[in-house]
Amino acid sequence: MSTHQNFPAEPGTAELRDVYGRVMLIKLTDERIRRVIRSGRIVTPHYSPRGQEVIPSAICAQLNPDDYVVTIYRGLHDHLAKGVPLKQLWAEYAGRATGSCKGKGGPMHITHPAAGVVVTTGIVGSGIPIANGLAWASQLKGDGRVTVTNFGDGASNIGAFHEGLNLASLWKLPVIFVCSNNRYGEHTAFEKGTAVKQVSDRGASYSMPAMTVDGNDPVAMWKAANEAITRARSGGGPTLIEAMTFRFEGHTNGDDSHYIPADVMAAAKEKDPVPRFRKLLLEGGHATEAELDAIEVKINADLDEAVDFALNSPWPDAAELNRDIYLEEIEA
Amino acid sequence: MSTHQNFPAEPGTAELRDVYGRVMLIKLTDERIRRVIRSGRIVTPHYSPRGQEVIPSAICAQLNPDDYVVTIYRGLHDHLAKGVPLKQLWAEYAGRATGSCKGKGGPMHITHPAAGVVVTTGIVGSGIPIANGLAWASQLKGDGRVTVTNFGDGASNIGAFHEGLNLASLWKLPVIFVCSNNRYGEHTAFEKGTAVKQVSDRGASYSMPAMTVDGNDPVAMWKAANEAITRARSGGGPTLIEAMTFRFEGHTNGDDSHYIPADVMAAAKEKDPVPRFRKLLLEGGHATEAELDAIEVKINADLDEAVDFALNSPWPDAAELNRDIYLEEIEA
Amino acid sequence: MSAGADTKVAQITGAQAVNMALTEAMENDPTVLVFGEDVADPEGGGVIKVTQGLSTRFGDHRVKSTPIAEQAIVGAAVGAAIAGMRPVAEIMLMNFFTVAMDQIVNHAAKIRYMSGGATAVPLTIRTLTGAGNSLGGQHSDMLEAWMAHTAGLKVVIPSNPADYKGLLLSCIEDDNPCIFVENGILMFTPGDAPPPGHRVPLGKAAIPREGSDVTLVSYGRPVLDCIAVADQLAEEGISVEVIDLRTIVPMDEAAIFASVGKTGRVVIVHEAVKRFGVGAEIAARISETCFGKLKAPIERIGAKYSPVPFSSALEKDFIWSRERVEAAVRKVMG
Amino acid sequence: MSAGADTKVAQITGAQAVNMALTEAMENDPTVLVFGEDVADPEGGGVIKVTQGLSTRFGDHRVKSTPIAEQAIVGAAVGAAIAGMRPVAEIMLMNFFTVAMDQIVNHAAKIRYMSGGATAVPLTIRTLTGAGNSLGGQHSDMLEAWMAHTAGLKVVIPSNPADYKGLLLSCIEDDNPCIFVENGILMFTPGDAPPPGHRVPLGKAAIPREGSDVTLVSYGRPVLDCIAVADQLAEEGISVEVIDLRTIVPMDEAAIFASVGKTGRVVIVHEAVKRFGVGAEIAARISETCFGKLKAPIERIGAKYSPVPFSSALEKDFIWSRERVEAAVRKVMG
Ligand SMILES: Cc1ncc(C[n+]2csc(CCOP(=O)(O)OP(=O)(O)O)c2C)c(N)n1
Ligand SMILES: Cc1ncc(C[n+]2csc(CCOP(=O)(O)OP(=O)(O)O)c2C)c(N)n1
Ligand SMILES: [Mg+2]
Ligand SMILES: [Mg+2]
Repeated sequence: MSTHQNFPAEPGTAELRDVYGRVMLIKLTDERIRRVIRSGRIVTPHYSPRGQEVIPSAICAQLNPDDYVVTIYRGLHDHLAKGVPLKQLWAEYAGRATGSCKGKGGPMHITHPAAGVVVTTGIVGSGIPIANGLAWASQLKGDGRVTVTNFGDGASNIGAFHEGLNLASLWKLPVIFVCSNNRYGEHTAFEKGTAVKQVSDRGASYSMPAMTVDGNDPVAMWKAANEAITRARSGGGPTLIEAMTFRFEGHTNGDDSHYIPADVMAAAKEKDPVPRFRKLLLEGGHATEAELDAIEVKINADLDEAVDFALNSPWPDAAELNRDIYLEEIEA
Repeated sequence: MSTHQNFPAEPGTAELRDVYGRVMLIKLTDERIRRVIRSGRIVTPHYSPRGQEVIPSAICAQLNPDDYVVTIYRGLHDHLAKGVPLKQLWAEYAGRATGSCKGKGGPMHITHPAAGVVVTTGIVGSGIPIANGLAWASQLKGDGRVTVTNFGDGASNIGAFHEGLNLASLWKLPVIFVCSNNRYGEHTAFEKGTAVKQVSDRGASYSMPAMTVDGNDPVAMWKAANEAITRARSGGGPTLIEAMTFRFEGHTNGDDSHYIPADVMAAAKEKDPVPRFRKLLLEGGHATEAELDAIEVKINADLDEAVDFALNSPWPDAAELNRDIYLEEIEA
Repeated sequence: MSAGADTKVAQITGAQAVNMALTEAMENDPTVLVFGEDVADPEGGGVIKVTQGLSTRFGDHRVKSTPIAEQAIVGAAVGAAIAGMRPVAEIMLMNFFTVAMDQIVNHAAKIRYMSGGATAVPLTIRTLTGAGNSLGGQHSDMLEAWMAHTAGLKVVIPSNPADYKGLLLSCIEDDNPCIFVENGILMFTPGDAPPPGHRVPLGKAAIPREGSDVTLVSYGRPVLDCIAVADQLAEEGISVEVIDLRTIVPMDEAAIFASVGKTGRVVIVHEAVKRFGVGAEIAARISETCFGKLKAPIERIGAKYSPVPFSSALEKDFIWSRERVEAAVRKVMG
Repeated sequence: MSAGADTKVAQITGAQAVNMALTEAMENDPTVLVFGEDVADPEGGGVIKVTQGLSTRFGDHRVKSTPIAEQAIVGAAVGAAIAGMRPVAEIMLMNFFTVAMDQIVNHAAKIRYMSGGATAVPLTIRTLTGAGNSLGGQHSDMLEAWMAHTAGLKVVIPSNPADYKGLLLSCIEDDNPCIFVENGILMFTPGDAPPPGHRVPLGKAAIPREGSDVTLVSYGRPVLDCIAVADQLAEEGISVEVIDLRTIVPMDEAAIFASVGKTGRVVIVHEAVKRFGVGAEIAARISETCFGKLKAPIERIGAKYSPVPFSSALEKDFIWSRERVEAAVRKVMG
């Protein structure tokens, strides 16, 4: 039974520091992953969440470990914000037996039930109907859990989005649909793929409360998440949150964002949520420079350890080819 | 090149008589089909459009023969309103070689390009994306054609609806989405499957002009169709029309509508569009009793002939099993 | 199953067997959920009444009618299964799998593997299909070959009411995702009712007729014709063994190879399109394993390489027939 | 294709070949349309730049980037084809077929038949897939067996740049719906450029190596390893014939049976999962037709019965390998 921790509707110092810690963990981990991939020590696709760190951080700081998170290929920020341990995450990126999925799934399918991360999908939109099933189970069991499912702006144009939001509303499921609107789906600009001004305008199609929020603003993002979580936990049904943001490092590794006009990218980078958040903490007296620097030092040390752990972990044994296909081992 | 016939925004006597002729053709054909099926002379699924006759009649009276219609298993009204010849239609119901699809498709897949009926699908929602392709071809060729695609209220909850309307709006396609809201999808009431009050409310998700209209009112239906056709032909893009109606004969043959409360059915039948239309013609001085009776006599004679033609037509030859799978005949 | 028993054993249809299995499963295990289009009692308990009574008995929280949205249906099953439930989702007709293939193939089938066993998806998808009713090209397809090609799924296609019940219960109780394919004619065909508590294990073929000259391998509705042909040819002294596979995945290879070891002659019969169908895999495996033991080329009977025709005149020649089975048996007999 | 020619013949990759074919097709026929996610030049002409230059040259009315909506993409192709266009739709990766199967299978494949020939759907769907790049369970699947089981589609899987170009042009010009499967590694692998105007007919296998001891039947990327094994074993005096099917449907049975008639020994190699894969159908047909001519059981090599693993350590053992092909050839040689 998930305890109803009561999080304040507006974040205070403790809450903001919590969120910031998650943001910094995401940013530094992403930067390290990109560096290690460039060095050739790990071969994997990677979809950088650089620029979108605040969104899951503000949400997950208000979730219990047993609340469910469903996410997508661009899921690193969600995984870390929800508490997937660094070592197992890194080992999965490295395809090792010690990874959270024994190396079988890879970064696009990170799963860590203890942290509530139960589905990471590589198919656009497909996490949405699955999130409904998780939430329905919670509703039936009365376990008080909330399910959060993350996806992009482009995903709002695929059938699964429509089917999923309609069902969630009909069944009043305790689920939160978080659309990170980073203005691009692969190389296609929002306007070229989406025939509506804001994704949140689509909530009306499902009689679902919906809001657009600055996903780079930790206070706004906290408040939006608080409202949606409170609604879901109290039986009020689903919410659609459209969090406006941007991605700074292209769609996937190797993508130089050449299709994004330079001025658009520059304007977006000016709104980089991380320095903005740091400034907010310092100016609001929530933390000192030294404290914030210490956070980074600690994370970097953890990353050193995790990278080391991953790269020195064994590869999965060939016998694994026959396991986890079914419950029973088979001769595959 | 489709000629731009100019139909008046409001129907006059000639227009109403035209629409009524189509309505009566649909009603009498449907009744005859159900009778012939009950008699055992034809074995086929049949999805009666009884109660929904006015919708396609008011639309198709304003279309050219080369305008495209895409419809569904419950498509008899659309086929007839758009001009599929009775004999070939009946022969297809009877599975004969002389049918519009040589007996290969059956009623769920009636196709008659000369009448503009190019797709009839048995999969809920699937005609919508196909209609976009037809309309896109017209846009590219500049042939001035309009594509009308018909579907039910239940179909507004499936992914293809969402994907299709979004694309049509983005590409400003000359297509009209006609949702016949008969309050049920198979045995499920509208409210239980659809998390929005009116299907037309979903137009906003695609920045698409949308309207709800009394589909049993020939004047209202005419005006709605006129507006949408004018918009499509003039390059103004798609329209979503939600036509409110009811089906009186269950989902398919054998369905006794036991899941519809008696008072709901009774109230709906009081709004039966056919007697209402007859009354309108008589009271408005558009036609005399004798004229209207003569229409029925003529249709019944045509039906006698068509049934006769169908039931005396040859069955498809076994060689047909190898044909029309590919352009080339194969050894199937 | 034995002839002459029909005076003693109660008769039920496939549809009744499914209803009994669902009822029993829901009684035994509160995590079993049933949902799909029109399945609850306000909607008549299914358009052919297969789920009638369940929502009244077990509550409309466990038995739910859904919107027409197969991705939402299978997705909800995947999620609920991950969260520890045992969902039984209904996809009204197998052709509608085509709009839910992503959830079935990319998710239900793969999630255990992709998570390295951290999560599991013990769901069952029931569906109905089959030719012979003039339902045409989009309402009759047998798509089990697609399912069988997808590792991670179990695929079950029963041929009689007792197996409908026993196999469906085994699917629901299995810890893996199972596809359970019902036939539009068998659902209305009576047969012996199984005893209470009856289970049929997944992966175990039945041998409704033993024989020594020819092996007939089949599953689903054609099994009935295989049995009829075996009985008929027995009178001529041709001894036909009929293997009813019951589950396509896992497949009871041992039963097939043992039989072929005896007979050396094989006819495979299924309703699905022959080319690239399940019969190809069975034939390939037999040829590989029983090489040198075969006295004649394997005969495969399946539907023609075509969409399902509407006209009954064409549909009857599109699928297998008793005559074709008989002719194939005579052919391999040489 | 002949060795030693590489000094004279220009080299192009699979991706360049596809781009050339699309350019030529659009030049030749104004009804050819190209669309899919990110395909137009403002979006970079495709995420791996396969369609680069097309929208600039032929206009953004004929070359369009689409929303992420595969049902909308294939549906638009179906409709445009019915209206007389020749759409070439791109589904970015073959796994995304799973969200568009209804349009592909129930509509593109069946509309000609269901309309009794009144309408036709001359579309081409291009897609990319294949293992070997650590893309994991949802980005690497080979699903051609599903397509081949569906009557009405033609299914094309080339192995070299010249065939990429020649076969894609044939698909676009064909009056039937064609599925054209590109490989994520071959798209970047150079090979001989074909002469201008080059076409490869659908349904005609290539025989890149002639031989008399063993027949290797393959298609797509494994063909390269089959050729390598043939060349290597030639040095030992084992004469291996390599058949590159190029099209799965229609299949060049004549070429296969002629070769098996010579060799009596067969190894089938494909990238897709072995069980219920295309190789089963090939093996079944050979066993049926060449019964008595086979000197050893047919060997089938395909991927393991599993989702595609992410870790390179597992992925390399999941699919075929040159070593496995060589071992199988030695095995059938006895
Ligand atoms: C069904 C499907 N179609 C296409 C793709 C390829 N694809 C992967 S990510 C992506 C863009 C998604 O954009 P968006 O939803 O905005 O999320 P973002 O990547 O921007 O976070 C596409 C098209 C896919 N994975 N699944
Ligand atoms: C994808 C799909 N799912 C389910 C069905 C089964 N089915 C046929 S008609 C129907 C109801 C459709 O309701 P609606 O869209 O309101 O149209 P109506 O039949 O009322 O005209 C259903 C569920 C189908 N044909 N296709
Ligand atoms: Mg995006
Ligand atoms: Mg309806």
